[in-house]
Amino acid sequence: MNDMTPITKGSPKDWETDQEVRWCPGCGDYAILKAVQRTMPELGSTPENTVFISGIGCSSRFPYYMETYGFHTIHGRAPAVATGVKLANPDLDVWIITGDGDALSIGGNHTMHLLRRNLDCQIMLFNNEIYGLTKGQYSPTSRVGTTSPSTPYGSVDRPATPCAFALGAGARFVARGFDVSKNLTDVLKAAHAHKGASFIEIFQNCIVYNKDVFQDFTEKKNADDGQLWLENGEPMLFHKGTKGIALDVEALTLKVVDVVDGNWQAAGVIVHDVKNRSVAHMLVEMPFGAFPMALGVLYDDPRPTFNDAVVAQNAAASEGKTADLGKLLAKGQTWTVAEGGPEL
Amino acid sequence: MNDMTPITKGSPKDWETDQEVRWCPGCGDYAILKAVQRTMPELGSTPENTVFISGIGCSSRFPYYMETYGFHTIHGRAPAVATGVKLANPDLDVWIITGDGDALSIGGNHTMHLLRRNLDCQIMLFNNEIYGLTKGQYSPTSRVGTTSPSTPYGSVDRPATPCAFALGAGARFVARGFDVSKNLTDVLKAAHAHKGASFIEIFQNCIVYNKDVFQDFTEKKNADDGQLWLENGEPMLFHKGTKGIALDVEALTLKVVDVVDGNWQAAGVIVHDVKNRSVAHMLVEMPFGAFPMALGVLYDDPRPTFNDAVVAQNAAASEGKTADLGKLLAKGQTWTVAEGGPEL
Amino acid sequence: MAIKLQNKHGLEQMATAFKQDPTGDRAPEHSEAVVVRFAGDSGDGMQLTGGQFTLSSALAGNDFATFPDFPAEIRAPLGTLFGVSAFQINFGSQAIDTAGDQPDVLVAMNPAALKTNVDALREGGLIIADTGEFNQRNLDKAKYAANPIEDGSLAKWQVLAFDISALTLEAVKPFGMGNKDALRCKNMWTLGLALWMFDRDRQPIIDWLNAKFAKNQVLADANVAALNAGHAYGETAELSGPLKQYHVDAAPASPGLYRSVTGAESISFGLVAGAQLAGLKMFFGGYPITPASAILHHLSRLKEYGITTFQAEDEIAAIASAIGASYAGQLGVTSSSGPGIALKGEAMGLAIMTELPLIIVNSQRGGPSTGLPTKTEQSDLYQAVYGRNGDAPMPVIAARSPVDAFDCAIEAVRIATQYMTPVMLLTDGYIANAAEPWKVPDLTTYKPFPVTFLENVPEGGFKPYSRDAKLKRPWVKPGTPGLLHRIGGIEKEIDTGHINYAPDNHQAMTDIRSAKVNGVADSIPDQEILLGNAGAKLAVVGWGSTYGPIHQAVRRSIAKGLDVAHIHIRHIWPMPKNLGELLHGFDKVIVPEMNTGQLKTVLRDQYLVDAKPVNKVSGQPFTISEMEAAIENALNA
Amino acid sequence: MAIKLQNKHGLEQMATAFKQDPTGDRAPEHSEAVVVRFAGDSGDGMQLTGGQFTLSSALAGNDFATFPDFPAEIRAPLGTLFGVSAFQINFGSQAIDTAGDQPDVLVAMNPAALKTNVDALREGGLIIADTGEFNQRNLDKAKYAANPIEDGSLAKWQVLAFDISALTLEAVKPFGMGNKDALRCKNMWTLGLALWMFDRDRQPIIDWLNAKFAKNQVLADANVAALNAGHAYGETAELSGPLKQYHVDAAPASPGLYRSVTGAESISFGLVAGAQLAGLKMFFGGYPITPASAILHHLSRLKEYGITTFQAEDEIAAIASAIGASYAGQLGVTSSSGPGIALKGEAMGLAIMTELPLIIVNSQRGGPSTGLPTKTEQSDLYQAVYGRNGDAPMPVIAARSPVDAFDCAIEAVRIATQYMTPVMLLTDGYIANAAEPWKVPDLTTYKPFPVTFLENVPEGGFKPYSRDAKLKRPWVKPGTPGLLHRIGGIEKEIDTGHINYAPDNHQAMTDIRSAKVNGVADSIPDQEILLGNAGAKLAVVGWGSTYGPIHQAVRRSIAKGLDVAHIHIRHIWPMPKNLGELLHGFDKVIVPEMNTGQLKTVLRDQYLVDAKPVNKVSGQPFTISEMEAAIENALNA
Ligand SMILES: Cc1ncc(C[n+]2csc(CCOP(=O)(O)OP(=O)(O)O)c2C)c(N)n1
Ligand SMILES: Cc1ncc(C[n+]2csc(CCOP(=O)(O)OP(=O)(O)O)c2C)c(N)n1
Ligand code: SF4
Ligand code: SF4
Ligand SMILES: [Mg+2]
Ligand SMILES: [Mg+2]
Repeated sequence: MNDMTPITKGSPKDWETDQEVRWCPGCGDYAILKAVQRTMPELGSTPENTVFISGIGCSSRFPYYMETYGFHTIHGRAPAVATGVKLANPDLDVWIITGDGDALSIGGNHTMHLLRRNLDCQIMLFNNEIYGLTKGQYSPTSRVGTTSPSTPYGSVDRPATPCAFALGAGARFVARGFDVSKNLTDVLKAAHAHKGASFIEIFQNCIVYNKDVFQDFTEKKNADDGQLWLENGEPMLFHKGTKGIALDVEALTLKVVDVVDGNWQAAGVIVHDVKNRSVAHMLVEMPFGAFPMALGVLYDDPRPTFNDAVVAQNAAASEGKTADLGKLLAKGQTWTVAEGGPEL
Repeated sequence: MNDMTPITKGSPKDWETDQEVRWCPGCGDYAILKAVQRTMPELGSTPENTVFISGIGCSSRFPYYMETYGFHTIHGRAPAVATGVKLANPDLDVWIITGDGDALSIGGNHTMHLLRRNLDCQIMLFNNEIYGLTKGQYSPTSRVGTTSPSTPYGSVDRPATPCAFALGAGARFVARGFDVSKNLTDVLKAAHAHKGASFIEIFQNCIVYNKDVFQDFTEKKNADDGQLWLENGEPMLFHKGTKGIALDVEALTLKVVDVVDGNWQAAGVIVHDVKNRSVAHMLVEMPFGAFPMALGVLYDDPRPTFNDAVVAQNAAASEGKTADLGKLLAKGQTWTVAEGGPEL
Repeated sequence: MAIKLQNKHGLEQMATAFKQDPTGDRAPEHSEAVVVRFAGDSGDGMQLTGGQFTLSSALAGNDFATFPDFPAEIRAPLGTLFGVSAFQINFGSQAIDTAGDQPDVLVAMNPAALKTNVDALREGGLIIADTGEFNQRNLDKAKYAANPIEDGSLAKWQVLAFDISALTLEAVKPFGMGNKDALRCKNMWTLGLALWMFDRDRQPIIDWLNAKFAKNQVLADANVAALNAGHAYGETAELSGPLKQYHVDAAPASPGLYRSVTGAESISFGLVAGAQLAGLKMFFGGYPITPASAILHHLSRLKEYGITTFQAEDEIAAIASAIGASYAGQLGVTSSSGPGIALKGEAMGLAIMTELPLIIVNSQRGGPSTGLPTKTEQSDLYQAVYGRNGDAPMPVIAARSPVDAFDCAIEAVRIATQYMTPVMLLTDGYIANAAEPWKVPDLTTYKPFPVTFLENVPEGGFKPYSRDAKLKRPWVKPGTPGLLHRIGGIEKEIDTGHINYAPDNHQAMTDIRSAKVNGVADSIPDQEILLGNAGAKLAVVGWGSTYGPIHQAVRRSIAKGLDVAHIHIRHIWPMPKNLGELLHGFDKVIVPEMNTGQLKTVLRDQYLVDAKPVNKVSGQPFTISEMEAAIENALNA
Repeated sequence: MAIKLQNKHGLEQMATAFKQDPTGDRAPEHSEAVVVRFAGDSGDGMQLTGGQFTLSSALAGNDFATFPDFPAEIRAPLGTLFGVSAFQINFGSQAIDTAGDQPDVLVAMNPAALKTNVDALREGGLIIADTGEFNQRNLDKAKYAANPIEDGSLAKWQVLAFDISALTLEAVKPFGMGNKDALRCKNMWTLGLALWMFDRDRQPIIDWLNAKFAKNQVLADANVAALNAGHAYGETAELSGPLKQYHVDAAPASPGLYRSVTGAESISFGLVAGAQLAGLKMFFGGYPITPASAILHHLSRLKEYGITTFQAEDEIAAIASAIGASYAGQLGVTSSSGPGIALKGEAMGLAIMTELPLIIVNSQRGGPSTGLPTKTEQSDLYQAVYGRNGDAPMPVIAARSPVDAFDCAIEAVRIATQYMTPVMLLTDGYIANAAEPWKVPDLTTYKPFPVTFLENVPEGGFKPYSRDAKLKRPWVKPGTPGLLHRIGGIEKEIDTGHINYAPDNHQAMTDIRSAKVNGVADSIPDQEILLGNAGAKLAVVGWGSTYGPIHQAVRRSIAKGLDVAHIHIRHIWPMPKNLGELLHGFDKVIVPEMNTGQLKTVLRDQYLVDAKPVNKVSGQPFTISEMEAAIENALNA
């Protein structure tokens, strides 16, 4: 390990370990790793104050490749471990790396409660809609009809929508990106800037077991139709600004509208407000196909964090008290056996 | 047990067991039990085809008091047990009884996945915002600042909103009621009529450990201000029809409007459409106080059920095949050792 | 005393329980030890009554042991059999190790309380009953065909039945409370009577009442009035018959400050002390479960001791968060009972693989499954020693009493931090709830074992899985420059801690993990014999809360001239180095356990000694007489 | 053969492995058993090659055992050491019980494959290497300073190195595929060569290739061409030196239809057979985990057998759903590996308390924690027998080989349904993945054990916890009129099954639960001795997949004249009734296990027999020679 080399800020290299990266050639995880290593130097946190915590899965191998502190825990439990780490040392910059199975199947409960409590950390969910590490069984995000070793006749259960789940759990920051997107670093920066639990779903290509399931919007040729990149304060436009998202005031649902000569106001295109929770709910549930895929920062409305509240309460409760255990034991209803008392 | 007495449909008595009910005197659970026993005869299911499945908690004692089949399982796992029961015998009418701790704390993951898969059953979540059975610790639905044996200085984590969680998990039926409400039976009937997973949050008064936390809307004197009973196709009116819920088209959020001489159209009051998911999201998250508590059937838009899909796939996959294991074993790449072959 | 005057049969019994004092008849009788059981409706405040009576026994200088016996239900309907709550105290002028086999006095606040408790009362014992509650409705609820007070079915006991309800209402009338509130004072009336019976000073209780109801003077006065009325009733009633006063001398005790402590309290205090001796802050991740919750409750009030308590969403999150805290440099602690501990098994493996300190407290209850949540048992020893996937060795310690739990908790912290390993601390429902007098320890007498975190790159470079003489790996806090590293649950490479699947490495690491834990034995004292001699005809080997009954039974047996010894094991894994040799020295070995024979398995496996199980799995502690019988059987076998 | 002509040292070795055939020099050499190991990059299709070579061995009538050795990574970067995938087969004309200690032939498709596997090759063994892959980039990745093929570092082995890549490209040129696809045919070229070496018929493989690539004739033809080219190369190369053909005669086998089966397959088939014998539909609740997933995969293809497979959200939901299905009247089955089994502990307790049939399959892997997912181990026996809260007895069965797993699965179903109890079936990564020839069983020879559900109120009323002679309670399907009842995890009242916290009831129910499980011993055969005699000097007692090496080693030892016996235990809990007496009959007992000594604990506890552990915890099976050495040591000790 090159832990010894003095850290010169500003270079992605400083965030790379000497460990051989063990993903399949062509796996989307490589691109995400690079994006993170490109982003870290710009966040102002130091490698020694950064901790990457993961569960189990291909994605969860991530910490071994980051020259920071890292904990590759057990399947589904990374959020719980992270909660202990952050409460024990709130100064640490905590990143959770997880997969669609790790975070939403076995780990769903911990993900939910971390979001509900609003622990200050970043959760990067690598969604490849499959169990990669265990060789390709379908996952809770796999689409209906996914044939896999455990569903030879196709899966029948309705998939979860990670961002909808996150909002339902009370998330205050929800964003989306994908492995090879150049915008991924911006999404990561926004997530890091958000104080509280930042939930980031990253569509990731598992080229071995679920190849190209996202190409309908990730591929260059589909970008115009398929990608709706949201910018706070900007109108929800896509397809080179010729289409937009508006509210159908009758049906009280979203709809796609055509924008003629850039006059989006006329078309009633919604201006993205990252603090609007109602719209966020609609955005994360827009059915892909009829709608583009909403990407970028979908929702960002901070609330007090769990760790701050715990620290504050610990401090307030300790206010003016001394940690004298001897005194504590001697307190309350006690009695004394005098020297004169019966001998042993 | 009076299992032997011939069942004469139509009487709540037939759904009562001979077991002593063991809740604290005055507990809201009694009222819910009565409401269920009043409702059952009207649903057309027979006691022997009905199964009540619960986890652990005061609420989870429920099955012992219902003259049906019943399984008091382990903490948080009722939805998983119910999934096995329903898949093994889809003809059974499955009811899950759970609490805010059982369903949302330890059992959150199973609740989420049952809703996502859309197993055909009713989930009655008794929400008393406390852990009753273990003597009063705060729960994931307890409000910030709840002092309890485990939070002597008040709880600091942000509570979960059960119905929001359910929608985020993909629920297709979400309703609310409370223990002593006369409307509870109607809510239960609607839930039973919905094919698929029906999620019902029932506010329940734990008079010992969390007394009257819902009185702001459950008490007669607060009913007008506090209760918004939703009816499909009806305007969202409360306070004797003098107030209503409308959409703020600027902010794209809900707002309370005054209704002058019943002219709710003028006030732009929304007509409740149980199939409108966007509005459902807003309704379940309406902050109580500024808004009334949305009650009744908030959302009801059926989708194919998990059990139907499994049954159908099992049938399709078996189509024209015989269950001849001997044949199966002899299939594929086999070889024969002839009589003439080397002797043992 | 009156009782014996009336019932010849009772007399013999009595003699065994009360040593008579020659001096006359009118003065309080003297006795060595008395067992009193307060029983009533969950709502009657029997635990409070018992608690205060315990305090007064303590102030009277008696040694004592208590046994609260709650109903499983929170607050069952009034007057029901399953709603009965009882509190038993055994106090005396000699060392007391158990709450007593059979009560001498039973206070029954209603028919259900009488029904569920009277059979335990020894023949000739005294029943004090509130006739005010023996109405038809309550008799029905208690499933009494006829009123037992009147139908003579209580003939073999002394019965003192009178309308405590009415007397209480009378006493508190001046304060003009509603009937319901007024009757709430019944328990203080009863306590007052009990204080008189045992010749006790009322003042401390009165002070306590005034403090408790400081915000509501009326309530305070009413309760004090009830207390005094009960006491006065004793004096007057005395003139007229059965009720007599007796006196229990102070028990010999070394001078010093004493308090009463339950197991849940002393484990909490012990964990705090341990953390201080290690120089660490503590993180406690828990999820409520009976009877473990009390530890979470206690610690959540001690934030000023650098303790963060976290009520997690489930037991898995509780232990996982504690592991995270340990990784971050605090003392991670988690606590639960059987079913919850079962859920933590996988995560314990992670702590073992990553070699992080961690304390897992198991307050055992009746099993299997949900079992008997409010009853005590020792049936999780297998789970503690063997209950994980893979070869996953972990030290296990068991507390034998509320007071002992304090030192056990400190010992658990010492081992966890000195060896970088999770440690399981076993206690049970009995220890958790029972109270004992405790001579407040002088903390300065405990030797500190400060943790030193690795903060700089050592000679020859930093290796996360390098080891010291004890095979302990370094503990590095994230945030330390220059020592960045990654850990996880996959097999580790020797020294570097990198992922390694190589056969030789796995063999070596497996050996290291087991050698490290076995090495803990080098740091623990040799097994001592508590009573009797090495090489005796019979050794009674116990662990945990069977201590009391075993100790008393062995003491009595030795007094009877039997050649028997008592060995009580604190270190369940690894065991003291001399234990095998010690055990082989005895002709016979029996192992009484509140399970089907779990420690017995470990002993037979480790030492090939023919340890014979003596088992009780009823959710109740052994009685002394059961133990004495077991000893006789073993010797005669 | 050529090899021995060239290397005197190799000759002696060779002699041990190949029995020479007197008839001349040119004809294929004859040998009793050969061990071949195919090693290459994960992408090279070595498992496929091995599988097809296995088939051809089977068709040639050889007995065989295989050992696939996967990398932990899905598809590691090309050429890396951790990306190497290997497949070993031991085939012969005599009974074969293991995949062989040391390969005689190693096929190395790249430097990394050579590096990681060559040390296992016995001296004088043959290396076949593809020089086309021995370029600088791959040598670097394999951490070779110099090219081993050239630097003489392989002197003690026979090396046959040539450019398989080029030869393959040449062979498939006619089909005009891209380079990448063309090279994909390398493994078939190699297989062709191997088929020639061992004098095998190509046709079955060609048929298989045509079937496999039915949809893509070009691919089919190309692969067939590569196969033929490899075969042809053998014939021509023969003329010029080292490469020789040899022949392994058919092994004696009873006449009948045979197939090759892996443990995962045969457990799946066995569960299906068991369900049919019980007359039940099966519900399988699983969650993927290595190496258990294969069972879920197999069963999910067998829906027409009345099987519903459910991939749950986690292991807890998997077992809970299976319990629900059993409650509803189907055979509930769940399956996982160590870490997942740990999570199921609490729910097992529920199945024990509610006394429902349930099968829990544990495909053991290296531990603790995440451990070594793709490596084999036996370290979950403690967890199986002892790993639950409370006194929670449960039958445990262990399969010893892929073929044996079929009968074990049936036995597990029999016990679960005949006794209304959960049953744990232990297998491991080795058994799960290894293949054996299997004489397809005649299912009509298995005795059915049909389940009868209670459907009417019996004499004297319905009691959910009433019991038959075997202490089994009735199984009632929800939906049955007149038998409505409630069950749960709280202690049950005798007969009625109502909630009951009474001390006597808990004692009685605890005794019943343990008596019921112990009673299973009445229905299992006495323990047999597989080799050697009762009362021998030494008994080697094994369980599970150590069967192969123990059996061979004991056979050889007996042949050497040593007085040793082999006992292999299928029923881990309860154990056969005669086992204790049997073991006490031997002078010495050793217990070889791929753990730190877990069965040993059970034996010492149960029978107080001085069973000595022999342990290997490297993620690799014992070798026969390791076992022989252990036997010698024990006898000389
Ligand atoms: C307790 C436990 N259960 C199951 C497994 C097996 N397992 C490892 S990773 C995984 C799922 C991985 O899927 P995902 O989280 O989507 O990660 P990916 O490999 O797709 O990146 C499973 C089931 C395990 N290691 N531990
Ligand atoms: C595995 C496990 N963990 C913890 C417990 C203890 N426990 C029983 S019920 C309960 C919470 C009950 O709260 P809720 O679900 O809200 O039900 P309520 O009693 O309020 O109706 C807990 C923590 C248990 N029985 N099992
Ligand atoms: S299996 Fe899929 S997710 Fe895993 S490393 Fe390979 S490509 Fe990536
Ligand atoms: S504790 Fe609360 S929820 Fe439980 S029975 Fe009593 S009142 Fe009802
Ligand atoms: Mg995935
Ligand atoms: Mg609750």
